Amino acid sequence: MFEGLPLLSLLVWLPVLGGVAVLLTGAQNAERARWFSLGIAVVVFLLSLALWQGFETGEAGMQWVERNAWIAAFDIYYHLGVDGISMPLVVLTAFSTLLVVIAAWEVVRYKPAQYLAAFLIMEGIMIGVFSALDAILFYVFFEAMLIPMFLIIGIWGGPNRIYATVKFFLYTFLGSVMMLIALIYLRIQAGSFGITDFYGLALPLGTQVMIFLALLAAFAVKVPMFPVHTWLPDAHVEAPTGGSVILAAITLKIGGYGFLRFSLPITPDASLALDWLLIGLSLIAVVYIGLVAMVQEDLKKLIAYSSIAHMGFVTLGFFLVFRIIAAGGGENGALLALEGGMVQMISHGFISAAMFLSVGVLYDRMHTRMISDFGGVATRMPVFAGLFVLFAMANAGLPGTSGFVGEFMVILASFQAGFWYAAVAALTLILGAAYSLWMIKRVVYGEVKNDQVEALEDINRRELLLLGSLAVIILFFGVFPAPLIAVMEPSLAALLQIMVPTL
Amino acid sequence: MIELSDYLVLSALLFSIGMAGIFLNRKNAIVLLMSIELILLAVNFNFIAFSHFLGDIHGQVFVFFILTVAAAESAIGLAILVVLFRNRGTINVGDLDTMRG
Amino acid sequence: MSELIELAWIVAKIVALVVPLFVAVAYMTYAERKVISAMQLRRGPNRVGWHGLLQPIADALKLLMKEVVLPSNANRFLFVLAPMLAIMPALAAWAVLPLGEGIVIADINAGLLYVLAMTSMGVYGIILAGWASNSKYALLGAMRAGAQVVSYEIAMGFALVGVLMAAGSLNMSEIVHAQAGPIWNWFWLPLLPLFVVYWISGVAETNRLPFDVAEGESEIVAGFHVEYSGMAFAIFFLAEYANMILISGLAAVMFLGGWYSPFHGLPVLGPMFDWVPGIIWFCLKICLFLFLYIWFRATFPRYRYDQIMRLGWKVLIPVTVVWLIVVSGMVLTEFGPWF
Amino acid sequence: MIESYLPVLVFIVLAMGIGVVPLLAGFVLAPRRPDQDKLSPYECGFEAFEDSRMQFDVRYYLVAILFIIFDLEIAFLFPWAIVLDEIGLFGFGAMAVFIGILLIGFLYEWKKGALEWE
Amino acid sequence: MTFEMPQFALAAPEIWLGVMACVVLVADLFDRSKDSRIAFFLTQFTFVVAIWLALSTHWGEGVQHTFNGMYISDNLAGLLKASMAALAALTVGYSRDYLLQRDLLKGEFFLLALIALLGMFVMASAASMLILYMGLELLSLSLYAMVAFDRDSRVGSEAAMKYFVLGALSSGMLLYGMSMIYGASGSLIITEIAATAASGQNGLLLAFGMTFVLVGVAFKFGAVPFHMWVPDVYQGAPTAVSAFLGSAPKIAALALFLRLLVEGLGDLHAQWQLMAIILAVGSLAVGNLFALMQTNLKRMFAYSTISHIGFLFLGLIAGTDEGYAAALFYAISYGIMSAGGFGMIILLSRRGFEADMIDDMRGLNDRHSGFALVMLLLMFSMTGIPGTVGFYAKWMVLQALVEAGLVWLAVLAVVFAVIGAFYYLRVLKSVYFERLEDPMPIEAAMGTRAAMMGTGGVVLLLGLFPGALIAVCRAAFGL
Repeated sequence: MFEGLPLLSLLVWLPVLGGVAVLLTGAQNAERARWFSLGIAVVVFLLSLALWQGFETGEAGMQWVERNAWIAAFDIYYHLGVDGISMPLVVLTAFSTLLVVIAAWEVVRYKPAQYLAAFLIMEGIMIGVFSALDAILFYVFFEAMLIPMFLIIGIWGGPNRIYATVKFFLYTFLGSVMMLIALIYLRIQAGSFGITDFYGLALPLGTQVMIFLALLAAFAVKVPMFPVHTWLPDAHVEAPTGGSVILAAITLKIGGYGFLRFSLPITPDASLALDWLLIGLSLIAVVYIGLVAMVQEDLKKLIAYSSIAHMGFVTLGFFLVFRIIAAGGGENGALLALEGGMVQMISHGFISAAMFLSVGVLYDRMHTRMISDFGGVATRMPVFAGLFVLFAMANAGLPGTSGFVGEFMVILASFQAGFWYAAVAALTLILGAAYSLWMIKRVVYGEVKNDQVEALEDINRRELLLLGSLAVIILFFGVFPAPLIAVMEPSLAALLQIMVPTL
Repeated sequence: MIELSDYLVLSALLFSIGMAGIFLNRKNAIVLLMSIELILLAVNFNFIAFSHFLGDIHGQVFVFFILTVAAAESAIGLAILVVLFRNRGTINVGDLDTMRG
Repeated sequence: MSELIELAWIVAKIVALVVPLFVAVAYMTYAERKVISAMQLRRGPNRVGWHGLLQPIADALKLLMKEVVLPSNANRFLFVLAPMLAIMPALAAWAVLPLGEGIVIADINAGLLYVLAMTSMGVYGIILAGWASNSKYALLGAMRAGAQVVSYEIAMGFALVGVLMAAGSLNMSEIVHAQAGPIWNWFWLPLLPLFVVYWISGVAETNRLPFDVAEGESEIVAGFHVEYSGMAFAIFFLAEYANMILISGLAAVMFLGGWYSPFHGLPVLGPMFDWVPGIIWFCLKICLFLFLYIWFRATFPRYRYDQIMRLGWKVLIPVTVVWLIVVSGMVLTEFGPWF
Repeated sequence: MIESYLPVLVFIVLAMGIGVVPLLAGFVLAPRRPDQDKLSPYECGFEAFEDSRMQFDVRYYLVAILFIIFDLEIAFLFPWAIVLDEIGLFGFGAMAVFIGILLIGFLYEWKKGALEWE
Repeated sequence: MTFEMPQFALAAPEIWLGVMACVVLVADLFDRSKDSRIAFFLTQFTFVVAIWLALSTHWGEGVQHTFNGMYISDNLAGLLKASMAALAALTVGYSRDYLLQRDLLKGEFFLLALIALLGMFVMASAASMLILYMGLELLSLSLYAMVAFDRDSRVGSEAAMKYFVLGALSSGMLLYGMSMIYGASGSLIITEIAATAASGQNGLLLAFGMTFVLVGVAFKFGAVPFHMWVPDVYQGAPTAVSAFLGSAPKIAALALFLRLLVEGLGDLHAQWQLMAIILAVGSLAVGNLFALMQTNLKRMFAYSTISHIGFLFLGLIAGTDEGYAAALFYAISYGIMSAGGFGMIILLSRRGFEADMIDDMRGLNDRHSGFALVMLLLMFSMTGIPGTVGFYAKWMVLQALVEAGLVWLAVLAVVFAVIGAFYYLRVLKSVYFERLEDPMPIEAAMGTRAAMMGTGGVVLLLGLFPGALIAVCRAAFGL
């Protein structure tokens, strides 16, 4: 039914233009802006489902491809397409934005039209990042993303928002301009800006390393990897709920996606040569940041650090591939690691969104995020408490939730690389459980701590819809991840072929 | 016989004096205008010398244009100076420091 | 050695020119007083010598014996330099003026340019004198005189351009040659407006009545040379009269056919006057203009300063520019006997 | 060529001399009895009460500027005028444009009152 | 003596501007209205027609010379002229409101703008050093006068004096260099100079002249270490003039560079490259670092201009046609951004309130979210964020650098670009993050508002579809 449509273009431009329309029409009338935004978000989400529905599972190549001349002088094309790696992320983006729009409903009072428009525009740009197949087009989306996020944090953020948003901006900008130079260099070598045209390049190792490092600068900041992660806690703490959700659920994934789309296939030799670095940093993220999360006083900071730790898992999965093969793990083992990383990304998208929304629910009522201010929430908000506990457990990797699947796959794969990798990685389960459960204990259970908690009301229907739907998805993928894996497997296998041609 | 290089040296000297006048002078803005004229004079000297030794008339034509432009330039320069004096009551170069940073 | 002789010859020629010129200046003052007195039905100077003929010499001697006051606060160097700058161009311009066929001290190609350069220098003398005296009257007078001189210089310059177009040369002798022929062949006829403008400008340039507000006694005492006395004053005086003669000479050369007789080239009348040397015709023409100077002085009331400036800028310059266009049209169409 | 300018040079030098000699004569022959009042600047008998190098009307400055402009134009007209009959219509046209612009500038001054004296 | 009749039609844009300058002058003399509206509209009409004339005369007609080889008509000239005229139209459009509010509106302003543009046009088509110089002076003299346009402004006259002295000095340097080049090549015609440069004769003299020329050009650009005048002039001049000054003349300076150093002395590229690198890196460093410290927005823009000039120089340093095209694109896009930036200051200012401090931008989002958005686009464009035209400018320069093998310069450039981001963000911080309790309404005429919105639209539109402009910039160099 959608075959003839340029579905990806619609997914990119409908929210962008919709956002502009919201800006134009909703400036005076907040109610109109909300309904209008909701309508667009719903349509976009439905379109993304249509994208999935029309997606040929089992195909490794790009689908829904659109290719039009854009900057003819440099052979740059408006080239969109999705494969098994990017398609789930597109759907995730559309879904998260829908959540954000609903979550903002009565909560955002200052310039709601601008707020909603920023998210809609952000949505279009992020879908553009995931579906761009031209390096410059990718870069344009990649960087343009900064603009709405800069404003979201800066305008609707907390007291320290300006410091946070400028730090966020500069970190990301510095990382990405290095990537730009690398892309330009690649174009000169390949004679085209097509991302897939970069794959076959036989570059000397030294050059590859330079390019790899330049790309790393961009993606490591986005992921974020230790030690360039420091912007993330600041940004998360200061960002409004919606901003945190999008940051955690989508923009972090762009870093991971970048590794899959650029670093690994374009500079496989350098990836191999430097995998020790990436694995090391990932393990540090998993363990050290996990420990850091444990001592946080601020709910959002805690979740932010836990995000970093979980994303460490993702990069660990990606870069373990070479070790697994070296250790004789074969194609299956390597694929398992990649898939684990991907599943972890998707799952973390849902879980972190759920966690941040939950914190948002609390914050809207209490106007504090300090763990010490809470206690005994369960007695006043039983429904919320149930959901919150579920999300926390998912975050800790409880079996039966989607959080478990990805972590388990990566740990399983890491065993094939060596026991110690697995052992250190498995620490995350313990650490994750530790900080999640301790947080739950302090916030949800126990005595009602103060009058404010006493006065809490349970979540309304809107909030229930948000959190409930997330809970359903998390549980669904927890027990039945197969469709997700089926979608991404061919593409990841093809990627593996490029990374390690000897297989 | 006067060689080409003699003219060039003279013109370089004039040019340097003009430069020095602009950069060393901290007192009177009129001196700046005079220094500029000196620089243009050096240039004219160069052009005429080259023109003569190359046997090519165009250099001298150029000099005519430079002369004209120099006249217009000093007219505008003086006008600005007058405005400056009216606003400040001084044409001391050292006093031109309201804007900083 | 030959260079020395050549130099001596040049100096001799210059002396031969300058001495009569001084005499002319001296008797110009005498003539001026006599003519004006005649016009006003007075007798004029008549005590010193026969009919007062020695009067100019007496005046000169008197000025020579007067003290030269160097006012306090005056810039001494400039104060002394100013009169020299006034007299020098008035004399030096004569170098290129042909008095007759081939009678010229320096027959240079850029003659007219040289004349223009020299006459332009006169204004320095005025400004310096006013500035150096450190007196309000002098300064004011100098400013006025300076502004007036430069204003009329433009009109004069334009008028000269017309002459150049007609003659096609900067060489003064060539300009005269281009006018060879009877009186209607001279440039005054085709260039009549320019001739008139030139003449008015000439009068104004020399700060003569009716354009003498710069030194108008009733307004600012004596203008730029109020502080000058004795010989220094005499030099200014000398310069003014030398300038008048120079302007007249230039007018004769450029508009009235220089040394040519009014009947030159005519069938019968021409040969009849062949015996008269060209220099005589030239002197006659100068006398004619000098008489006009005196006549103006005797008859015209003085203009106000704003009227002078208006005349210069708003009347004379437009007239010359318009006529320049007409002349260039005539040149391009090779109109009449002149072009 | 250049030699024909020698008389001019000599004349200029002599003319300067003619300026100097009478002046020297005046200094030598005339009496010198300066006194305070004689040396003070003439202001109709009043004491000079300020420095005479005062500011003067800006219009003098304007005239000077206008003079520079016009005199320069005339300097350009000179060579053109001499060869006018040789350069033909093109030369005429070029200068016509030039003079046209000059006239517009003149008109501008006129209308702006730069030529007015009260 | 006979003259070869030149092809006047090739100089149609210049002739048009010259004639219209006279017409505007005369028309304004007889215009009794208080706001010189005849002059204004005539001027804008002239600009628009000039754009059309420039393109129709020069674009796609191949390379033609006339006026005895002193005038060149090629694609480059067409593009330069069209963009300069467009920017002039934009900035003059902004200036009207500003001047009107301050009783500065006189027909002379428009006349000066026209003559300045004429000078720029002449530079763009110059094929002889003489013509180049004439164009340059026509431009410079007009600009000096424009800077001093507010006769009662203390800073204005000071700025004008500084601009004049240093401008005249740089002209002197340029001329001195030209005289050396003339001495070395025996000709004023650029192509003949190029032939001498290629033959390697008189190399020393030529190199000597080239150095001076480069210094002169750097002065005109405002590249470090010849940048001292830029901040003072931008700050001191009336904002309307700063806007004019910051846009089209930059393209003219580029024209000067391209005609003289690229077309004339392109064979000495290896020699001027090193000097240009020093200029570029110095400009990037000084411009960005000093901009960080500014509180005055105009002054900040001035330092940011210096840093942008550094970036533009990088394109020239590459020494390839790609690089020159990149520099051209950079100059044009920077002109638009700069015009927009100053336009915003004009828009927010009113009589007695110049709105030229960064703090004056506070709460703009509360005052008018549309203008806030435009400011956002402008600032991000100057930073070089995609989605705005500024990105493609930087990207093209970087690409040219990388292609020329100067990767280290590219890296240096982007590092400075990131530093630069910081102060643009500071402006946006004021615009968006600092809220006003009781926001003042914006008093600006409809025309100014429309122009502002249009500028933002252009920045965005070119940010999304830069292909056409990139293509013409490259076509100007035969790519």
